Amino acid sequence: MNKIVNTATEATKGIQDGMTIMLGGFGLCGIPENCIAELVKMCVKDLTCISNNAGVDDFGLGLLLQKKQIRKMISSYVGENDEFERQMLSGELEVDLIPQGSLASRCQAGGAGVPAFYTPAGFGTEVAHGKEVRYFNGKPHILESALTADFAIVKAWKGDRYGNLVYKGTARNFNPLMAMAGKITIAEVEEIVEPGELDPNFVHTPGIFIQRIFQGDTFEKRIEQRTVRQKES
Amino acid sequence: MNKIVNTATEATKGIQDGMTIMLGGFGLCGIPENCIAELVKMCVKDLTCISNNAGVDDFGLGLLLQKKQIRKMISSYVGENDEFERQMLSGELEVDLIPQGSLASRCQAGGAGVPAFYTPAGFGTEVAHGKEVRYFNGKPHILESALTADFAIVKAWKGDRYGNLVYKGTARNFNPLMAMAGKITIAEVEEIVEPGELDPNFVHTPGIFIQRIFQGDTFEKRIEQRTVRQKES
Amino acid sequence: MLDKIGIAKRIAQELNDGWYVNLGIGIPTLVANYVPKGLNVEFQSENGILGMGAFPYEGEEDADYINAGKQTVTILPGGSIFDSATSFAMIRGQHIQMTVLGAMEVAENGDIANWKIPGKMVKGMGGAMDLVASADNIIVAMMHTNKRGKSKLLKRCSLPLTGVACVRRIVTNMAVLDIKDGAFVLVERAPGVSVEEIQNATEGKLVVEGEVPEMKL
Amino acid sequence: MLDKIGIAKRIAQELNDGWYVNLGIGIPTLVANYVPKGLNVEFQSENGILGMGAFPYEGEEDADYINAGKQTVTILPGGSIFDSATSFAMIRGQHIQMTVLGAMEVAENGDIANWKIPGKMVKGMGGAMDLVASADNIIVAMMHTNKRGKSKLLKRCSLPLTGVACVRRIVTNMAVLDIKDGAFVLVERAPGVSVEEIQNATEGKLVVEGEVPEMKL
Repeated sequence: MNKIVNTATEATKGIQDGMTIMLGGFGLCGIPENCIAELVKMCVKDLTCISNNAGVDDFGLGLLLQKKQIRKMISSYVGENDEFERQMLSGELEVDLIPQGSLASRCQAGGAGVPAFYTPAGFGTEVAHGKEVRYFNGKPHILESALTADFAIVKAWKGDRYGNLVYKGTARNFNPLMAMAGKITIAEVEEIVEPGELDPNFVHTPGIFIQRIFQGDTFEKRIEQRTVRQKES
Repeated sequence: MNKIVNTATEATKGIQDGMTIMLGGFGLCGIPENCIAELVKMCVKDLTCISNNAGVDDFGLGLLLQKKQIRKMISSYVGENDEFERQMLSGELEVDLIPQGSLASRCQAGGAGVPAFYTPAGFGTEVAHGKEVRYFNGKPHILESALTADFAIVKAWKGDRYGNLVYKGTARNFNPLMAMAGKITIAEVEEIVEPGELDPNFVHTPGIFIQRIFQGDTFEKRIEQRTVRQKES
Repeated sequence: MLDKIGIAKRIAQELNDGWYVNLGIGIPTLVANYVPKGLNVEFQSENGILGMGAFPYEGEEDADYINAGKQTVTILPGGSIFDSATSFAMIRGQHIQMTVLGAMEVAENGDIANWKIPGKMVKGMGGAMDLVASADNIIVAMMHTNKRGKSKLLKRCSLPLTGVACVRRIVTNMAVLDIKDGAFVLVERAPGVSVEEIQNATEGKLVVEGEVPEMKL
Repeated sequence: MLDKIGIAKRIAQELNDGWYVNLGIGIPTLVANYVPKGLNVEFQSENGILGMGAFPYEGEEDADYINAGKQTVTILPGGSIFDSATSFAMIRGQHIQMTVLGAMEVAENGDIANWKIPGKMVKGMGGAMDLVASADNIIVAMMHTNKRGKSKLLKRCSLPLTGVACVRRIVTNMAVLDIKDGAFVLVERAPGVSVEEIQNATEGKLVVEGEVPEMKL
């Protein structure tokens, strides 16, 4: 098996106007920056993007928002992006806000062939509008459906040509879940390693979920909130 | 946090007649042998055991079946245990056979606070009797409910006093899922290590799911089907 | 009257040994700084950390280690990292013993609103809806009144809800209150704050039973 | 007439480069030995392995590395290990391109029975129900008739079902047949086996279109 492609251009081949794209990451942590830059270059538009956040004004998915390439966002939290809020409040951008845990589980369900499941999150709120309510053990739950995507784009730390991936720290977040839910899943990694270098016991995403993998050119890995403490002298 | 107990006796304290117990393992691989031996010693009875298999006649859960300590088994495959088949066909033992993937997902759902989900597995078969059928994308699915247990007992390779676990090879199987689904979860491990020795990036079961952990006295790790090839000379 | 740190200190008294705790953004985050000595408590961040530690030393910050507030953090020995589905399995599956979060409004029946002001501000619910729908022990940390002096403890929430009848306890700059039988039950007064002042700042039904003690911080 | 190895060899011709394949216990397991040269195929075992390799050398067997048939196995470079839920996510989520399993009965509409003989034998369905309910490309490997010479390709299954209308292709010791529009469509004959012999050994509706080629092994 050799799923390695050489560039983000090759990796994103086939992404077209109007498609649904999942993108891993939490805030700016663990986002597929190289593919996002490529999507900007491609000028692909009318995208439905499924991503926990929408980046910031000038990084991450914010770059696609600036260029108005996104028709609809499916996210849980968009508080860091003023342009997003503006487009949403003005009605230019369609937005489906869903609870973070439901978002994670809906992607996982999509990848796992589970079409729907019940969750307590969102009962009695706007999120429940139009959704079936059912009681289990006396507690109300709503029916949530699986999410899938034409393309899922994830960012990992290391990967091999079989598509096996490991993530570093909290850059894991939604990546392993979305990796499962793409009809085609693209992985951009900081380092391609030889098969066998990743311990099979500690692979985070088995290669079966990945169709294309490439080593990103550069990773800015911008920090959103740099919080530090001083060393005591 | 210190969840270490010294013995299987201490670890299994509180397990009583009539309780529901989940036990990790696939065949004889990754089963909590020390706790099973303890359950035999305790003579606790009328148990409902949730476990993918039922061991063999003289090892694993077979030991509890011999002593008639199990009232009901919830499993997916029991083909390796003659005593099991005898008790089931004679009606002494109540048996709920469920598809292996549904079993895995039902345990995971139990641990994850998802009360029910839809799966295609078992539609049109005995497994679907009495269960809701619903079509998604034109395909029939049945509604399966979450499984939980009074105690879940899992077997891991290494663990620390926080309850963090790593498994070795295919001894992982149902263990991480059942670990999530016990009201009290007991982990028996081959080796207790110091906090920090397990790389946080590669912990299989975060300690939050574990209430008690101990280092097992002995692990026989019996092989069910020893298949080998000869070295070419 | 407490400041934000005072509120955090008071909430820290709610902690018990061996608990796993999820702290929301803002005042709740401060609670981690005031864990009573001798208590072992683990903090969960819903983006995928258990055993969250202090901020990194300057120069040691790593973009791959952040908390749910997107702040750079460290991880303690004995901690672990996991994906978002596993994280919310912990939350939805009630493996977390205490959840602290901020609110824009709380109603006397325990409803909470904290994610949206229609037409004005929409940040999204993040993990808050999962947290409040799942946990038994939801503590709200907030100011008793908003910037215009209006009560945030209401008969009914006016904003879109985050969760229904889920708040157990509220710690404000003025008081500790429990939700019980459709009312705010006054548990403690902030130092120097009278029952009458609390009454005046509370729009929802306030129940005062006997002598109400002053907080000890 | 083929033996078990012949059946396995014929099924191996169904493989395509880059496929992930789940092999059941028995004849299906043998398919792994006959992967055409030059094809990269990965075998999944539902107990949690991708990239399953050969049996270990004598003395190197490890109780912690088994396949779904409980046999000691090895794992290849580029393989991975995962829990049972992830394993069935691969299966249910249709990430596996081909599934080969045994059967006691197959019906002309594609129903399959392979897990239970009421009152006599109950081994359980294991992962078979998940596999047949999910995959598009289900291939059954079995003898055309049972030990008493009765056809296993029936109008209707007499035994409790494993799955409904799910089998795509059947490879027996006598023939290759596809399920199409409620019938067994004869695709190939085993070497030296006539259409008439296959017809006689098939209880369900058999469709024979034109000249039926002999298998090439």
